[in-house]
Amino acid sequence: MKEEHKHGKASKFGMVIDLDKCTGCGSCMVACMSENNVPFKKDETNKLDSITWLRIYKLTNGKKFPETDICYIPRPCMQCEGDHGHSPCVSVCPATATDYNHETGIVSQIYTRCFGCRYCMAACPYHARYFNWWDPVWPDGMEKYLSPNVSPRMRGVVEKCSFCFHRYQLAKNKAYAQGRRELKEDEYQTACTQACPAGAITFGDLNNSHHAVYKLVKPDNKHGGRPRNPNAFRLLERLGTNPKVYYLSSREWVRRAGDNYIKDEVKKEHH
Amino acid sequence: MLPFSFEWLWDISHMLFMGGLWYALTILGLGMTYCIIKAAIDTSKGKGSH
Amino acid sequence: MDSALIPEGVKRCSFGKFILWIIIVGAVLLWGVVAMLLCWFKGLNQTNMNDAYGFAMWIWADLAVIALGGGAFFTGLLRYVIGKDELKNIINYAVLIGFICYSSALLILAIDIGQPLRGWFIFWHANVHSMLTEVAFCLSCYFAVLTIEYIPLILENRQIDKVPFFHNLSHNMHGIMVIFAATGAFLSFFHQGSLGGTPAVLYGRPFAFREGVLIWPWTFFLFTWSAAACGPCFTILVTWITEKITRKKLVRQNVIMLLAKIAGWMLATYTVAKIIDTWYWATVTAPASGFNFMDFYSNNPLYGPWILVLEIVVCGVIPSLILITKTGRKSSFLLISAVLLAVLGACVNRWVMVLQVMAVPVLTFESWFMYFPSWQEIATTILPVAYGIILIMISYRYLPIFPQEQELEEEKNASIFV
Amino acid sequence: MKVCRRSFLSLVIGGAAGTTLSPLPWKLMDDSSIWTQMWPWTPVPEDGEVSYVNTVCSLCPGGCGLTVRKINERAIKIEGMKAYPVNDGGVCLLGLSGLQLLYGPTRVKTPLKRVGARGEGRWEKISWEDAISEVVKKLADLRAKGLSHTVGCISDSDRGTVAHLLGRFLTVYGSPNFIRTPSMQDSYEQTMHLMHGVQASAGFDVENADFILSFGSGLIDGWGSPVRMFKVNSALKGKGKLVQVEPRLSNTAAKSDKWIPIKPGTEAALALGLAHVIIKESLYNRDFVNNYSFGFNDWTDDRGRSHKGFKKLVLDEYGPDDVAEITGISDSTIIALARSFARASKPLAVCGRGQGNTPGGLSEFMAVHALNALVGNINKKGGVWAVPDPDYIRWPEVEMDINAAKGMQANRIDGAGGKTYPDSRYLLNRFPEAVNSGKEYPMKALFVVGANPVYTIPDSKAVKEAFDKIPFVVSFSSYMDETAANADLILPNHVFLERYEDVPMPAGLQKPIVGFSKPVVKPQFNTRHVGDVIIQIAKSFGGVIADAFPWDNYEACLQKTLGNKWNALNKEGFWLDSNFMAKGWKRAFSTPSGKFEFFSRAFAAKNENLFQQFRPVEPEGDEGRFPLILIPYDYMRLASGCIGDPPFAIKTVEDTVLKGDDILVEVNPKSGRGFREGDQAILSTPKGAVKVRVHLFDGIMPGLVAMPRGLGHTAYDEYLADKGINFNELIGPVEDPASGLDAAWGIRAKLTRA
Repeated sequence: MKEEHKHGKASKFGMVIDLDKCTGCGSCMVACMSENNVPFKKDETNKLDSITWLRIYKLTNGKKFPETDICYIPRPCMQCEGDHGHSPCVSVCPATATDYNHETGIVSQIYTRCFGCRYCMAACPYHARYFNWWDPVWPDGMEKYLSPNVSPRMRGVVEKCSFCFHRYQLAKNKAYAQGRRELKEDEYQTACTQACPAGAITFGDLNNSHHAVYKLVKPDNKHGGRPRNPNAFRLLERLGTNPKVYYLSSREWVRRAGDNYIKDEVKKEHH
Repeated sequence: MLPFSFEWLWDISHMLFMGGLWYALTILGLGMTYCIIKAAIDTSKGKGSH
Repeated sequence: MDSALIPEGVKRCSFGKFILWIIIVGAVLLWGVVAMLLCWFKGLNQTNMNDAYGFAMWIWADLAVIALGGGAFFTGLLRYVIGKDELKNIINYAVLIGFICYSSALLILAIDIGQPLRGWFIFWHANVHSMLTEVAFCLSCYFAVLTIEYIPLILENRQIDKVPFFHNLSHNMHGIMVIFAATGAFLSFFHQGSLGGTPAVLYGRPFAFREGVLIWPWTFFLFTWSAAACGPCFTILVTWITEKITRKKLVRQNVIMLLAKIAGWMLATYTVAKIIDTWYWATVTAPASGFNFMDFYSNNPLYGPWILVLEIVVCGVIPSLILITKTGRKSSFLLISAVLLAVLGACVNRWVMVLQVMAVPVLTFESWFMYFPSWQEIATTILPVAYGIILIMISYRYLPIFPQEQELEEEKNASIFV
Repeated sequence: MKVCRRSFLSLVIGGAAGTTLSPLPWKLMDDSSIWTQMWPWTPVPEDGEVSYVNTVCSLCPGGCGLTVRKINERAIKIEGMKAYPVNDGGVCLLGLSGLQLLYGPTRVKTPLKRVGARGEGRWEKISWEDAISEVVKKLADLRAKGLSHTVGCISDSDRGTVAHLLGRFLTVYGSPNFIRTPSMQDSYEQTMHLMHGVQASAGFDVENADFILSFGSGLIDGWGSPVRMFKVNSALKGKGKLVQVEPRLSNTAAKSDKWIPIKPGTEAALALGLAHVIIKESLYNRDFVNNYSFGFNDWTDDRGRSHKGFKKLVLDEYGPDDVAEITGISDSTIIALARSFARASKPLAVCGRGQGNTPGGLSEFMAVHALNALVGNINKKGGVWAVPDPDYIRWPEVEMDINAAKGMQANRIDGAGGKTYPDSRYLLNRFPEAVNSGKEYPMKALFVVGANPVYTIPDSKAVKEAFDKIPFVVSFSSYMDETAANADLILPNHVFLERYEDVPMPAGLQKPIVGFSKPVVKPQFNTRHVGDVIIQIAKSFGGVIADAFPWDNYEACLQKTLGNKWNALNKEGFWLDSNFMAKGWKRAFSTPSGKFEFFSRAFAAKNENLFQQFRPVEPEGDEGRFPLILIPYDYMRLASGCIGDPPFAIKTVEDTVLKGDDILVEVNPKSGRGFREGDQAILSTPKGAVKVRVHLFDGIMPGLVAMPRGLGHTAYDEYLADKGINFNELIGPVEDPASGLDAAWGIRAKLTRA
């Protein structure tokens, strides 16, 4: 493994979110929105038409007072690898508007190619994909803060978290200009990782054993990147989507909430 | 759809899929062309006049 | 002018009455058109769809009309390729119904997509691995086939037929119809199947996901099969309705019987296959993703096991039993009930495979998603029905759709005079 | 006829076929899709040169360092400043949304003068010169009539050059009525004053504590400097413990190692109960208690009266079973908690409910601080530090004329520092009542700077009434907030991204830091720095008032004030006294005894029963009529201070908090019987009744209703206004008998079907 990436092997960017540290404060959501020119509208309380590339879910353990517990789970796009890039959404897109980048492991979305059939949304079990039901409208003057690195989307297309792919491109350009082919770990970080005040998010290359993400979860890259850290888990592991977003929690009920289990089934912890 | 759109790959999936498609389209196209040409010829021969 | 266009030897209602009905149905059509324009100009915020319900009523309507339009390809296959000659007496109507269904499906798709002006990207930038691409290609090609099959019928209009070229063209097209029909059957097989594959390849959605053979999930075959079974049932149903409205026998009962019998056996075998598929899914596929069977049918206000019973027993087993038995087919009431149930069954199946798929929560911390369509969605879904009725009215009035109509009419008159 | 039809048909069909085969439809198809890809109404952000500007955030008392990314002259993204001592790269969602405040529709773009009725929203644009001369005319008029003391100023801070300019102006003009908006800072300052004998803020060395016992402080819900506290919480994992005492499962409670639900308002009793166990089991720090404290043992005052010492008092009155009875926490839990607290190597007890936006009862603060004293964790690593204000503002003493001197002799309108509350500095909670009753004197003019009292002060109705009574209200707000909307004149300040300003002392930090805001972009509108406006007003007066302001403008004043720090601040963005160490125990206490005082002698004489017979601050209202108790809760995603949530922030609010325009209140399913999730209800308190929705939540103690703070704005833009209910409409202040500060933590309430 170690040797492979040293020779410029493909990266597999992934994220580890420590749920023990995550406070559900919402910084990641806003960092994402302002980095990626995500629009907003007057009423955003219907979460089913509110575009949040990164959404924080609030989980409860379902127990009565005072045994109750809650936990927040930030959910960006999982950048599913599926089986060799056969992520649930990529293979279904009829117009090749979303693609699995084998160089980075990132699932892209081409807004100008998408014609809005929403098949990918039906395919995504994480509800990580969002449709522009409305034309984006910024109040007069507010379009001044729009970033040129991410194009604002038009009505009628699907959008989603890109792991701030433009930051990867900018970092890559910078590195090339300096005559380097490889990126250092801190050169490419997503906006949410950077903003998280609790330091709960770690981002890096899961194929690189020197990167913090690798050390945190110890992915079994021969088996779709299954985590070997017993406190690490992925959402809906059993579906075989092989997400590149991992969660850490010391609490059993939180880890168990990450997946479905049939009645009376005992969770098999990954050794 | 055509070999010069950039999604095109000369792989088995494309050959089977697009092969099937173009095969069907060809049959329909040729079928219709045949009918039209034959109808034109027939008409010039005076067939079908009541 | 009007009477000159009506086929020879048949009686039609007065032109005034005809126009009156066109206006009435046209009003409904207009309502749909308004909703359609709203969707196009204001966007899909006019619907009650949302990020959990990216696929909703329209996709169901699409799948349902395509399944029911399957009568055209299957009857065509039986008539032209397999050689069931009697079916020539109903094939025209089957083609017309198919044409309506498929054009409606295409129209609904054009409304359903967020960027209709880019709709052609599905062809140009085709991703051959997507079931939807296959659907789009085969659907449009098959629609071309249906058009080709419908054209000769138009050319047989009394006035058009007088033009020698058109007469010849119609004649020639009839001549090689077997080739078109065979191509149509081939295309239909794939797009009906691909529609079945559309939900079943969603391996992130355990309610829909099915295993299969090679690239095709089992529902690929099930959908084709059910379209072949329920499509002809729909043809029979619409024929019966048309007969009731026109107060005339239009197709001989033996033709209906034959089609019903074939459809019955298709439905029976389909139902058996569907039961096996459901059983395997419930006991092997879904549990592998951590889902209990009842997870899909509880904790929500609508979807319970009743829907499975409705689809498989009430709309599968019962109509199959009626249609495969001679006594069942002979009773007009049972026959019509059976085809009605079969049609309903196809609709329920498509509903479940679209809307229930969206409704079932997959993440453990989400709950069921419920949805009710907006009036714009309802209006645009009714639009094709109105359009279909109008097209049938016009076609029935001016085209020789029912070859047996004249002789049946004469027989009836004769019997009166006897 | 026949030919005609034939040619017509041919024409139509041929035409159709011809058009189809021509390139025209294909071209149209292509062009129309290209058009959809660049619809003229979808903005295309302009690209340009990238640059970064460092500044400091002043949207909340947290004082985080920010790095703003710019493209040409446009600020496009706010990020946390790396290596900044407060937040080191992290940033909260309000700071991240800062550009929406800068470019947003809520900005007041030019000076405005009211033309309609108050709050009607009809304004006339006026020039800065007219606006300033109007203020000067009014003030000069009042001063001439000897009414200079009837002019007040409400500000969110009393630190830094802007606050000092305001204070200086009031002094030289002749009014004692500079009022800082209330927060836990008031209670902590008073605790420091009484127990340490110093004027200082409480700083918490949370980074080095290994056992944090929080009495309802929302350590990760926005208490103190929020980003710093997040970092502390993360660093604590595996290294130390956090115990949260609170009736509701807040985020802090959920993230703590142990959540101990407590009957609200009884926190002081718990602190004293813990003290009981610590003293009884001799777990306290003998060195500190014996050598550096006063009042632990029984003592006799100057007049020879004997008083119970802290030890006897808690041993007599606060046995674990008594406290269990009061707090609802089992005695075994109390004993275990006391032991683990006292045995930890760096235990730290903190209080100030939620984000600390309300001061709270003094007994509670002193009881909790007594715990820190018992374990000797004062002015020590991992403990509570008394942090004096950075003293870089050294302006010459003002020279007062006779008018000023006379005005300054008047009593403060809020009674702070008066006979009843000699140790309190500001009591804004008493202001509405004082104005409405007119007992002291009528207020004639009011400046509001960096504050939004109409929204943030409890009993909104009374606040509104008080504002209506003041004939001349001037708001310096950058945004059309509730106070600005109810003002007569708005003199809009630059927003923090457009101005220079020193931002001293982030809340709760144990080291003196001065942050430095500097303009990231040029002022976007016709606004002026409030510092400049004050200087200009002063100069217009001439005489001693003008003389007190010898600077040309604010920037000159700031540069002069900061002196040799100016360059460092400009470069680094902050100035940190890295040599600062809290004073050792020998020199730390300036109390009459020179020691840490469990009882301040002077204070104890008046407040004998402060700890003696614990009586919780009773919530207002009759239990029979109002069976439930309404408590507020603070939540990072809702800014509840003077700044309202910008669109991005409000977008993150969950649908269990806000749905449509309806606020959801949390109720335990046990107390919410008969209500289903999301049901509409009427929530009433003695202060009023509002429509809410019910959110059934197991994490809240039965008998309570919890409502988030930060909603119910009536001003601002359509993204915030009219959403939910302002908690302050439902609660009134409860005066703490010892300090006069607002000690209300809740109010009796009733939930009925809508």
